[in-house]
Amino acid sequence: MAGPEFSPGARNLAAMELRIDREAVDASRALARAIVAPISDFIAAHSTVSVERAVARLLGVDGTGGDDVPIPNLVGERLGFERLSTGIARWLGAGVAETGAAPAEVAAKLIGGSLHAETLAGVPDGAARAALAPYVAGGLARLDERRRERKVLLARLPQAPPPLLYVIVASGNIFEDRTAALAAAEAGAQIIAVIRSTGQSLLDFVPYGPTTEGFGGTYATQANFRIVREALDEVSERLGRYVMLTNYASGLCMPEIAATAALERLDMLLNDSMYGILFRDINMKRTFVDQHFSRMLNARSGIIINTGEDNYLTTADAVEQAPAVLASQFINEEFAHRAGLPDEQIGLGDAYEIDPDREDGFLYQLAQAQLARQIFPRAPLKYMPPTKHMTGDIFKGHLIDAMFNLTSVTTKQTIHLCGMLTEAIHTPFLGDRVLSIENARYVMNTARHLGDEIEFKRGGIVERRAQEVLAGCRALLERVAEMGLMRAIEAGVFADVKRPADGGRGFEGVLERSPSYWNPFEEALSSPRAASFTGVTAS
Amino acid sequence: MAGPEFSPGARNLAAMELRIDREAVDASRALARAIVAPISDFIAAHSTVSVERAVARLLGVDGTGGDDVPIPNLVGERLGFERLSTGIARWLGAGVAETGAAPAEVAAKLIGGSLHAETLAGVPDGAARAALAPYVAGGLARLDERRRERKVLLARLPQAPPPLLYVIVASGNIFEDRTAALAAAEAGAQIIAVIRSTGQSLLDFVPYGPTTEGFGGTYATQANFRIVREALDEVSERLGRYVMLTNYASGLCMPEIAATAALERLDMLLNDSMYGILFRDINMKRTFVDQHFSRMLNARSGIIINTGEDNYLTTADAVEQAPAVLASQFINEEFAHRAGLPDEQIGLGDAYEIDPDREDGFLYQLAQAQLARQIFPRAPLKYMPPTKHMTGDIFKGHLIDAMFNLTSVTTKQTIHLCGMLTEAIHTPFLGDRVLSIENARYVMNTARHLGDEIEFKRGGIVERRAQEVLAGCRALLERVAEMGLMRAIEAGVFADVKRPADGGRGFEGVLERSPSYWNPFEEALSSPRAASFTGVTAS
Amino acid sequence: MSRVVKPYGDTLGDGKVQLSFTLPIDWSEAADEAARQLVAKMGFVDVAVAEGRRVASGFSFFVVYASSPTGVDVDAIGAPTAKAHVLSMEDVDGLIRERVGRKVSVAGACIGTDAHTVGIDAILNMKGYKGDYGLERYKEFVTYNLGSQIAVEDLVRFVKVNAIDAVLASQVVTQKGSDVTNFTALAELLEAEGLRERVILIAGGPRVTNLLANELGYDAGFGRGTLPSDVAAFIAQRMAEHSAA
Amino acid sequence: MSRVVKPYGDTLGDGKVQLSFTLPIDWSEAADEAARQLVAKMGFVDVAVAEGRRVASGFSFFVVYASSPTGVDVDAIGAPTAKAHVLSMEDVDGLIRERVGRKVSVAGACIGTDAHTVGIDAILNMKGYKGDYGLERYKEFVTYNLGSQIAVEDLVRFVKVNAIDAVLASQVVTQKGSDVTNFTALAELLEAEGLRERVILIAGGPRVTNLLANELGYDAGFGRGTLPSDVAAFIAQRMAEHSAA
Ligand code: B12
Ligand code: B12
Ligand SMILES: Cc1ncc(COP(=O)(O)O)c(C=O)c1O
Ligand SMILES: Cc1ncc(COP(=O)(O)O)c(C=O)c1O
Repeated sequence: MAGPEFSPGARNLAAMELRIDREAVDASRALARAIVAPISDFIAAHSTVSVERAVARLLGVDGTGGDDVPIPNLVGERLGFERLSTGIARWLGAGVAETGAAPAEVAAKLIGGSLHAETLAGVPDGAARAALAPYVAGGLARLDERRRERKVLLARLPQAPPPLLYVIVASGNIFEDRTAALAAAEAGAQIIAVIRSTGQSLLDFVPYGPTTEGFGGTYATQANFRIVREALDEVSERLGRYVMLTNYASGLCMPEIAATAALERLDMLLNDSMYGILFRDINMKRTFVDQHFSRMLNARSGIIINTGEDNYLTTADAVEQAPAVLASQFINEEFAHRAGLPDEQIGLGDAYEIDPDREDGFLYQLAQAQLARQIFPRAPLKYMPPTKHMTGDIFKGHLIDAMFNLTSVTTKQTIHLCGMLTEAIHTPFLGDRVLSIENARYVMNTARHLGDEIEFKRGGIVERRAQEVLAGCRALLERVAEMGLMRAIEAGVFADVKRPADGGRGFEGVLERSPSYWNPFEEALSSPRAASFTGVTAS
Repeated sequence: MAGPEFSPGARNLAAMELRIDREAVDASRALARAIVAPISDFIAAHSTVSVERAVARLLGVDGTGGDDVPIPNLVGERLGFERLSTGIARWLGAGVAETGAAPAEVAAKLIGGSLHAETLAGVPDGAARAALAPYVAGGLARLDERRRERKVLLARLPQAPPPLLYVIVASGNIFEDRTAALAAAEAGAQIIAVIRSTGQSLLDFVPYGPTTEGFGGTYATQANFRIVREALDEVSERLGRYVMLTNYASGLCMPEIAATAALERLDMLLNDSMYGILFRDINMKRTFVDQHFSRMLNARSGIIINTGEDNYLTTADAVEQAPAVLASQFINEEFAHRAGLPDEQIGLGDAYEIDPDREDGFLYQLAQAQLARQIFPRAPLKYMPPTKHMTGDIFKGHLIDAMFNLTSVTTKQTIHLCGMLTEAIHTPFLGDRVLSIENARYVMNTARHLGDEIEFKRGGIVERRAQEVLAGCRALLERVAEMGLMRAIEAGVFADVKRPADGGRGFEGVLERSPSYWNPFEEALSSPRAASFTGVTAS
Repeated sequence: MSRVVKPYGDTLGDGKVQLSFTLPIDWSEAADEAARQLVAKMGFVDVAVAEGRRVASGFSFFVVYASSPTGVDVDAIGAPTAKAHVLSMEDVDGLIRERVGRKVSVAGACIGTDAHTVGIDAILNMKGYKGDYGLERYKEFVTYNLGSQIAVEDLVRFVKVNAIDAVLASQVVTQKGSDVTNFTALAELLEAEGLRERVILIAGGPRVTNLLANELGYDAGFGRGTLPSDVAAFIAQRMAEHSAA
Repeated sequence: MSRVVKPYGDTLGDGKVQLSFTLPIDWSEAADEAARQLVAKMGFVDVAVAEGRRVASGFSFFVVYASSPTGVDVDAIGAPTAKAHVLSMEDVDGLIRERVGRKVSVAGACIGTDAHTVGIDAILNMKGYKGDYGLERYKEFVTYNLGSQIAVEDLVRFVKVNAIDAVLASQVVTQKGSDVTNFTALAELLEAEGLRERVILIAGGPRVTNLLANELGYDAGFGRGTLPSDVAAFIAQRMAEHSAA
């Protein structure tokens, strides 16, 4: 059921084809495969505390215990690394077999102390697995049910054609965020991102319940997901078009957030295979293992992932970083395919971050956006707005956003993050969001078919720039393939940041799988699909 | 000395050629010639009070008499229509012959009553002409001197390349206007238009001295011209680039304003062959005669005329009116050639007035702008900003202006009137003007070479639209040629306004030339050039 | 009952407002501080100067965000509109036929030196505005459109000679209060000529509000986005009342 | 001597200001009037609501132009800047060599949960900002860049252990006053640890002004567009004074 419910638009590329070196594209894909393959082997041999907690959540374990520590964390701690290395499912299954109670109760008993891990050690694996089987089936059924709901809603309440207008709400209070989300939807937003508080990505647990505080956003919690999802479902009915919801997975809890997002029918998740490593100093092994399982869950629940290439551009020069962005897109694509994500669910990122005062900067942006469009024709590309060069001059900023909007509609991007004229000042006000949506709607309407009307001069600035970026990307991937991805990151090849393989946050939560390791959901989700998809790109 | 000092830019058209029907273009030009020819005959047989007053001014007659009536008007009244029909020059010449005094003194004597027209009647034409000859030479010399000054300044203080950024100042007080003009120039403006008060175009005299009142602008007076010209000359030196000055000729005093503008070295003048008729209900015969002589003066003084086609678009639907705009451009071009204006001095008008909420409106604008660019390759096209659809939403307005700026740089327009985000609210504030100039500078820089980079799809929306406009224009001109221009205007063919041939303002000021009519400046200015220029277009 | 509201940024009651303005001083960090203090003196709090820069010698431009402690009671505001509950063209004609019993004569003009006729034309011409027919299209109106730049004297003379029922004056140029000046001149001259009581006097233009018009002694005022039918309905209902009385 | 200035529209002293804001009410003509009255209550005159429209159920957006009677005395404003008269990199190093006689240690961090390191990196990294070299490039500075999301406690411990001379704290996220909270926490903890006197304490970030920093008990504050050399010069001169004393 590979995301046919999404129509990232059978994009008409006929119009504005740039001549690019197809051989370089295929070579880059092959390189990405070579780069990711060894990481996959590492992933296959490891798990993390967050992966295991996600498994528990899918089995219905939720809630918090003493001083607000989430039950999944308490169970994990109670079992300890040793036992977790065989998989949390095995222990919960044993508990079910032993007590006949549901996994949630088993978890409670374990924490409460009325049930001891020692006693469960005796339960034979076979019995544990058998006992857990119905709950595993139940968990998968819930994911599939949410996905079916989305499919039905999308069929009945079709979205307006892409670029899909995406705005953030970030008041720091989930209830104000809900108000903001509804207003934005009415104004024409098709995707709402609820921004989480600074620092959440460094928490090794998922906060619980509705939250009304945070800086630059409020927490990503299952309750907050539900509050906004329900509000958006209502407004979707009222507007006659389905309004999507998204949040962030990246961080120390990628698998758990992927699980809760699936349960609350989020439609997209920020989920990058390297962002946490490079931009949050999260341990690379932890991130690689976490992103894989979280993406398997995304795949099954029909959630479109959004990758974070824009981050390369906010910290360094956008013109220089263009090849790195493309290289990262190839790597993200490969990791995604291996987790079973079809192209239609891979929202590769890019951003409009070239210095607005650079002559012909707009042509460079066109070149890069069109290049991505041609190299990833079926991917719902995620196009980020100008941010770094936005200043307190909201009038100039509004214009830079307009040129970004024009680039997006002309190159047929799919997921369009609306730029805010107040980007340099504050998280968006309700009025800012309206102005930014109106900006996109005006520009995209008045220039709707520009992309179908024009062709680029052969050998002109635009075409030469595209060639140059592609060549640079290939060279970069060759270097990485030689060194190996982990060594490359240690050496600071990406975004000029060096991260030691065994340093960074969350390394302690990486588990080597014991031979008897068992993760029933991974089993269920590693259908032939994953394989077949890597196949797809080969062809 | 046909305006080689201007570089409307040896525009590189290679890039973005639209395929248009060359035959239709030539046919339209031929039709324009056929339409204007009979009007030329009419013009040749008539003069107007304003033409005669302009002659007086060129001979040095200036100042005001009792209750502020300008001396040129007083002389005209004193002589009366009967005598004026032989040309005011003849009488001033006779006066000079009789008294040996300069024309200004002669005028004073005539008004004061110390000299009587009756006595002058006796002076033989030959004597009158001979006596006036040195003053005629002096008048022409002043015009040529101003032009030489401009030429030198432009060579020493070259302008930035087109589109030349043009802004208006309209505080209603010439001294605030000067402040505004200087600030605008520093911000990057290359042309300053001092807007005159509402209603001046209906005055049958040119106000005198510096003025600090008016609505929507202050009066066009020779003193006001000088005040701003001097300030701009200073700032031009400071900035190292020549800043141009412009005002309006159209109205009841086209020839006089052309004369004073020439004397104060204005660089451009709004001067349309039909605007006064259609949009100010000024008698058509008056306008035709006035525009011709005023344009002869513009030609000699190297002043670029700006025509007013934008007015068709502010009063009716811009998509429907496109053919009328093009037709008017052909007619204005023909009238201009007949007055001796070279293409380099003919700033034909167009405007960005298509409904911003119309899908693909931007493509229509591109089509029309590019069409004009190709049909009038050497003309310094004057591109007017969106005005009609501007609202109190300054944020949206700023974006519409941005798309206009993009169209202008892409189609290589020459004279670019910067749109104001506050267009719907008030005459521009100093800050509004800065934002609007920054808008143009940002967009034109970031998309500088877009026009050289793209080609339009054959048979696409843009190309089809251009064909359609051209065809419509040809059909319209055919109709007008059949009816004759005066009848066509009476029938309301242009802008849906009907104007009777002998109705409207200023008709009483139209004079049939007596056989002995004499206008020494007309004589001097009707060099073979005029002819040769109509020739040019034929080729 | 009262409901006081404040500007809304991203939280109810935060009072957030955006301001921009130019100051006639050269830019410096001190200029930013001057802008901050100025906005604070205006009564705002949490003043943040988001942008401050030189725009020309002697001039600086600022973009400021701040919170206003001021609120307004929205329930205390009577709807300040002259727009009667909407009537169709047929209803208007019907109303006039029944209650007035004769055709109603309407004269419109863009007065003073104002030449912006698009607005008044939108109200009077057949074609109308935004798909809403103009007064000329109504059976029961006899409409005269005097056009642009009509001196107040000429308009009043016309009203007298043609025994006009409703006088429609348009003003689009508002610089230096030219609109108020001309509107006032018209009202006073009608008064002086003893015609004021006899006519329904209506002002219109982008800056006109019904409140302003009333202050100037007009029966009604119509602003931005007025539809001809709004005006037609108002005239018909007033005429009906008059005849009733 | 005093020079009072007001906002400038197109005429000296006209006091023209542009405002925009959202009100939590549905749009209607009454809403426009509410906006007008609100701005009038704020103390503005000649209030013109240029735009008023519905943006969502329960919310309306307004663009307003008005005149403010308020002026500010620009001569009463001391330049609120910590930017010493500019010194070249050589001058700074020279000053330290001569007047301090030892290398100066500098520690910078983006404190709290703030991860916006671009700003502090611009000040510290070799590369610098806008062609102006960062502190690492100076011979006489020993620079430590602790990076992002550094807890105040960790920063203070580092300062103690390494006997740091100048502490540079960055805050870019300002929502809900998180910047002020973190800056204050740092100042207080240094105080508590008895380190405050020993160090030069500097705050920075897009919203920071020198005035604010001083209020928070910092030696200096640097905001938008700061260049590394501004900071280097300030530190060098303070160190020079200290050593002098
Ligand atoms: C079109 C236009 C012109 C055209 C006018 C053509 C014509 N025949 O009308 C031309 C090019 C000739 C022109 C010239 C000038 N214009 Co002009 N023009 C405009 C423009 C772009 C649009 C006005 C318009 O047509 N609006 C559309 C109509 C439908 O809206 P409306 O007038 O508001 O009418 C509606 C309502 O107000 C109401 N209404 C209006 N009148 C009445 C009357 C009654 C009785 C009723 C019931 C209702 C009613 O109903 C209408 C339908 O809803 C505006 C800017 C803008 N975008 O608003 C500038 C503008 C009005 N012009 C302006 C000025 C200053 C001038 C000039 C002096 C110079 C210049 N700067 O261009 C000259 C002088 C003209 C003169 N002597 O008056 C200024 C006025 C500034 C001010 N506030 O004082 C404006 C705002 C532009 C600017 N920012 O400088 N202009
Ligand atoms: C780049 C960026 C990011 C990057 C940061 C990468 C990195 N490694 O720094 C990424 C993508 C990771 C990011 C994430 C987030 N960001 Co962010 N981000 C920005 C952005 C676009 C630019 C900031 C920047 O780099 N400016 C360039 C530098 C050079 O300027 P500067 O920081 O002002 O520094 C100068 C001066 O201030 C001074 N200075 C600064 N610090 C110091 C320190 C000292 C001691 C001295 C002397 C001087 C000094 O010197 C510098 C050079 O002149 C701004 C928007 C904008 N255009 O400003 C938003 C912005 C800062 N981010 C914001 C937010 C809310 C976030 C997020 C919470 C979610 C979101 N909305 O994106 C997350 C959370 C991150 C976290 N945990 O803190 C908000 C903050 C709102 C507020 N006022 O509270 C902003 C304003 C965007 C917005 N409108 O929502 N962001
Ligand atoms: C891929 C990705 N994940 C997560 C985030 C959110 O950042 P944080 O880690 O601060 O929550 C971002 C924002 O830049 C991102 O690009
Ligand atoms: C050709 C032309 N002349 C003159 C004017 C100035 O108008 P007015 O007659 O009101 O001075 C305009 C403005 O639209 C114009 O286009």
